[in-house]
Amino acid sequence: MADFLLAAAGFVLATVTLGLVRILRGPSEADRIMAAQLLGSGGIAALLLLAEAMSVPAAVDVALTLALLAAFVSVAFVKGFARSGADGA
Amino acid sequence: MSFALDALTILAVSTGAFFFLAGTVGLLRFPDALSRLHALTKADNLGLGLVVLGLLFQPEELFAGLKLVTVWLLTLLAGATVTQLIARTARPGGAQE
Amino acid sequence: MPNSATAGGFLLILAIVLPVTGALLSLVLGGRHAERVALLVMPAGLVVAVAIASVVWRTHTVLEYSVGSWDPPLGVAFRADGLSVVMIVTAALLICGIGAFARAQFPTPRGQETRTSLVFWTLLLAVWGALNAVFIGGDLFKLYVALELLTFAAVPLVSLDGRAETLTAALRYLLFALFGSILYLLGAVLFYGAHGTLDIVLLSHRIHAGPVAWAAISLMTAGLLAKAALYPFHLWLPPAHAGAPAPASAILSGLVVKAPFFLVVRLWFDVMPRVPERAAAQMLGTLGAAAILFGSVVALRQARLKLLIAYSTVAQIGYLFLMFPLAVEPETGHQWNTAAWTGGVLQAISHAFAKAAMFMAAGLIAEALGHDRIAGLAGIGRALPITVFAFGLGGLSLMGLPPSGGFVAKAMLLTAAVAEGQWWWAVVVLTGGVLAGGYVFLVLARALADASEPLTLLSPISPSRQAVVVALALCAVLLGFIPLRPSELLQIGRPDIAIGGPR
Amino acid sequence: MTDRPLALDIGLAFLVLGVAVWTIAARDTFAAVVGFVAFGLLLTLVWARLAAPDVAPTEAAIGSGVTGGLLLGASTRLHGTQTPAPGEKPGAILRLAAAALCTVVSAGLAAIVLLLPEPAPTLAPQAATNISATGLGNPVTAVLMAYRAIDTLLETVVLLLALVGVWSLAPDRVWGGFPGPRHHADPDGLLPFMAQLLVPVGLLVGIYIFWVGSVAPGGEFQGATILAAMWVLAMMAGLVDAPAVSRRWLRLLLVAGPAVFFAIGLAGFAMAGAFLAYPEAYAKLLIVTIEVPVTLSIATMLALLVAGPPERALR
Amino acid sequence: MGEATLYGLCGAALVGLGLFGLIVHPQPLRKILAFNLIGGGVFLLFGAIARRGAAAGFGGDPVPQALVITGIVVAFSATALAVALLLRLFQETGQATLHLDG
Repeated sequence: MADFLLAAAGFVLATVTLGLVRILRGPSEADRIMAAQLLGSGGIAALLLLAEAMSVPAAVDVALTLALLAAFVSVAFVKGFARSGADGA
Repeated sequence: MSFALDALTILAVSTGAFFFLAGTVGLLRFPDALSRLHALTKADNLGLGLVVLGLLFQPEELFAGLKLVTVWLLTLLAGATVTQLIARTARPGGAQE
Repeated sequence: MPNSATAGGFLLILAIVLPVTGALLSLVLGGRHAERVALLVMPAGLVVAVAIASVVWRTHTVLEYSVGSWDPPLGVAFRADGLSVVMIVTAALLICGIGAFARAQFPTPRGQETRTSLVFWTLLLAVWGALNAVFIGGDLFKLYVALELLTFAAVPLVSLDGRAETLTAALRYLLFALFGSILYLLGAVLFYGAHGTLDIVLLSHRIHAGPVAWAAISLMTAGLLAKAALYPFHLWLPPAHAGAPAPASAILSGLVVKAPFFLVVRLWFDVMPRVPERAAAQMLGTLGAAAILFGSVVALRQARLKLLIAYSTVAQIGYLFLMFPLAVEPETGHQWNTAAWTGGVLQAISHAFAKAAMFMAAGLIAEALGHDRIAGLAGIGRALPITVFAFGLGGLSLMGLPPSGGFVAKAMLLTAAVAEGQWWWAVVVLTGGVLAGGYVFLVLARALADASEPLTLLSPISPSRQAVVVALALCAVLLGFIPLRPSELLQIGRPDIAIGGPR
Repeated sequence: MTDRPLALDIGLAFLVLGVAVWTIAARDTFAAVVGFVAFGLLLTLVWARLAAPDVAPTEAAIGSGVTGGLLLGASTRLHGTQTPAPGEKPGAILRLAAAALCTVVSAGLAAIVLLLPEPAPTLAPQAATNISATGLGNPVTAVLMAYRAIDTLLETVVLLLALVGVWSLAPDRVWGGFPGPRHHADPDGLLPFMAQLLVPVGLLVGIYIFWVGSVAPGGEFQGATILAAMWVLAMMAGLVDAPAVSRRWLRLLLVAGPAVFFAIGLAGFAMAGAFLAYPEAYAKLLIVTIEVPVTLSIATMLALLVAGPPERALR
Repeated sequence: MGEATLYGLCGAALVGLGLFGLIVHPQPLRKILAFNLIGGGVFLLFGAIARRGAAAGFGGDPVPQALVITGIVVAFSATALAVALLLRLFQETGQATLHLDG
C-alpha cells in the first residue's frame, strides 16, 4: 500500500509541475497564479499521500498549514494585482 | 475487509490523480484563460477531494480524518473564491488595464 | 560550576539583557521616555562592562557561562576573554559618549512622539546589546543571530532622514550584509556537519586541516569581510556611513564594522589556532594593504567632509587585517606574535574612538555651516575651535602620530613586521600614515584658513556637545599612553602557544 | 530509511532545481516570484521527506507563504520598474565569470556533502537523554525553548528590530499612523465572505498547531505565522484595519513575548541557578507560559512586517 | 547514496544558483529573491546534515532542525526589511534601482 501511495504522490506532483510550464508561458498574470494554485493543491495532495505512506501523521498538519497559507498567498496576489491597476490610473 | 478498503483507496486515489492530470492538460492545452480556469477548478476540487476520500478509507483516528476533510474544505473555499477573483481580473476590462 | 562563575555569568547575561530590555522598554513607553530609558541604561551598562573587565582582570581567566546550565555542545556558552573585555568596555564608553552627543540631535517635543528620536534611541540600545552578544558569544550560530540583530539595528540608522540617497545606501548596505550573513551561516553549517558542534572551544579541539574546514572558514571569512567592508567589498560603506546622521555614523563607523572584524579574529585565532594558515593570513593582509592604499587615496579626492571620513574608515579597516600575517609566525605558520596581536586590537579600539569623534565633529560643522563641503570650510576653525581641535586629535590616531592610540597600534604592527622580516607590511603602514596625514591636513588647512567674508553660523553649537566630541577624541589620545608592549589583559584566554610574551 | 533515494526523491530534487532555475532565469519579475512560491511549496515536501516535520510547516508558512505573499505584493507594486536600464545589465563576460564562480562554489559544496564524515556526528542522543528535564515531548521544541532558548529569545528581538526598521521608513507626517492602505470590504462581498469563513478556521488551526508543538511537530513559529496570515487576510478583506503604530496596546503586545521570556529567564537565576534554566518540576509550565505571549508577539510582528510602514496619519 | 546526500547536493546547487542570481540581476527585488534561494539551499544542506544525524529514535538531529526554523524566521525578517526599503525608495524616486545617481 505504501508503495502505491508514494507512487501516486510522485505522479500527482509530476503532473502539476508540468503545469508550471504555464508560468513560463503566461501570457497573463492570472495564468501564472493559476498554475501556482494547481501546484498548491497538487502539493497538498502529495503531502497527504506522503503522510499516509511514510506514517508521519504530522504531515497532515503541514498540509493544513499549506492550505491556509495558499489561500493567503492567492488573496495577496489578487489584492496586489487590483491595487497595481489602481495605482497606475 | 482491509483488502476491500485498500481497493477503495486505490480506486479513489487513482481517480483523483487522473483529475490532476486532466487539470494540467487543460491548463496547458486550452486556448483561453477562462476555460483554463475551468479546468483548474475541476482538478483542484475533485482531484484533492478524491485523494482525501481515498485516504479516509485507511484506518484513521476520528480527529485525523477530521483534519483531512478540513484540508479539503479549506482548499475548496480558498480555491473557489480565488478563482472568482482571478476570473474577474482576467476578464478584459478588469483591473488589468 | 564554581560560584564566582555564576556571579560573573550574571554580569555577562546582564551585558546583553540590559540594553536589549532597554530597547524594548523604549519602544513600549515611546515618546519622551525612549530617550530617558536610554539615558538610564547607559551608565548602568557602563558599570556592567567595567565590572566584567575587573572580574576577568582579577581572575586572569576566561569568564565562561553556560546559558540555562546546558553545557555545549547541546547548549550555548558565553565567554569573555581579554579581547572581549576590551571590546565591551570600548563599546560601552562610545555608546555613552554618542548618547550624550545625540540628545540635542534627537529631542522629543513635549507630548508628541517623533519618528527619528524613537527609532534612534531604541536602535542605539539594540546595537549595544547586539555588539555585546557578538563580543561574548561562544557559539557560531548564536553569533549568527547576534550579527543579524546588529544588521537590523544598524541599517535603519542609515536611512533615518528618509532621503532617496540614504534609502539607496541603506538598501545596498542591507543586501551586502545579508549576503555576508548567509555565507557565514553556510560555513557554520559545514562545521556542524563535520564536527557536530557549533561551540568555538569544542570546535577548536575537534578541527583538523582538510577540505571541509577550509571551505567552511573561507565562506565564513568571505561573508564577514563583506560585512566589514574590507576592500574589495567596501562599495556599500561610504554612502551609508556618510549619509547617516552624525551620531549614527559614529556608531556605524566606530563600532558596527568592528563586529565582523572581531568575528574574523575569533575564527582564525580561536576556532583554527591549530591549523596552519600562512597563505590565508597573507591573503587577508594583502586585502588589508589594498584597502589602506585605495581608501586613503580616494579619501584624498573627496569634496565632502563626511565622505572623506567614510573613505578613511575603508582605509583604517585595512590596518586591522594586517594583524593576520603579522600575528602568524611565518616559519611554522601557527604560532603567533603578541605584539602584532596587541597592535591590531589597539588599532580597532583607537580607531573606534577617533572615528566616532571625527564623524561627530563633522556633524557639528555641517550643522553650523549647513553643508560639509571641504572647500567651504574656511573660517570654521575660528568659529568652532574646540570641534576642529577634536577633529585634529582624532586625525592623529589615523595618521599614527604620537601621542595617540593609533601611534601605539601602528608602532606595534611595525615592530612585528620588522622583527619577522616581513618589511613590506611596514611600508604599507608608513605609506598609509602619510596618506592619512594628507587628508587630515587637507581638512585642517581649509578649516584653519581665514574666511574671505565673516562666517555666520546657521545654528549655535552648544559647548557640551563639543565637549563630548573632545572627550572621545581624548580617549583615542589617552590610549597612546599605554606602554608599548604586548598587553597582558589581551593575552587572557589566548592559547599558550603564543611567542614573544610580555618583555 | 532506505539506502538509496527513491525515484520520488530524485524527481523532487530535480523539480526543486528546475523551479529555482526558473526563479533566477525568468525575464519577468512577477513570474520569478510565482516560481519562488512554487519553490517554497516543493521545499515543504522535501522537508517532509527529510524527516523534519517541524521544519516543513515553518517552510510552508513562512518560507513560502508569508514571504511569497510579501514578494508578490512588492512585485505588483513595482510593476513596470523591473526592466533593467541598459547600463545596468551585466555584460556577457561578467555573466560568464559569475557562472564560473557559482559553479565552483556549488561543485565545492557538493564535494563536501560527499566528504562528510561517516558516521555523522549528531546531538540527537544528547537531546534525547535530556528531554525529560524539560517536560516536553518534541525534541525540536526542547532545543528551541530549553537547550538553545537564548537563540529563540534573541530571534524574537531580531523580528522586532526588523519591524522597527520597517516602521522607521514612514514619512514623518504619518508617524504614529496606520500601516498600508485601508482596504475596504469588497462591494460584491466575495472576499469578506471568504475571510469571514476562513479566518476563524485559520485561527483555530493556528492555535492547534501552536499547542501541539510541545508534544508533536508544530510550535510557536508555525502557529504564529498562521495567526499572522489570518490577521493580514482579515485586513486585506477589509474586515479590520491595521492598528496605528503609536497604540500603546500594540506596543505592549509586540514586546510581551520577549519581555516574558527575559523575565522568566532572569527568574531562572533564583529558581534554578542559571539564566533561562527551569526547575525540573515546573519546566513545562514555565515553557508554556513563555510560549503563549511569544506566539502572540510573533504573530503581531509578522503581520505588521507584511503590512509595512505607516502610510496614513492619525486624524 | 541516501536521500540526505541527494538533498544535500540539491542544496549545494541551490546555493550556486542563488549566488549567480545575486550577482547578475541588477534589480533589487531579484536580488532579494536570489538571497532567499541561497537561504533555501543553506537550510537544505543543514537539513541533510540533520537527516544524516538520525539517532536515538529521532528521524533527524533535532538541533540543526531547530536552527533551520530560527534561520527561516530570520531570513523572513530580512526579506521584509529589504522589501520595505525598496518600496519606500520606489515611492520616493519612482525607481527601484541601486544606482545612486538613479
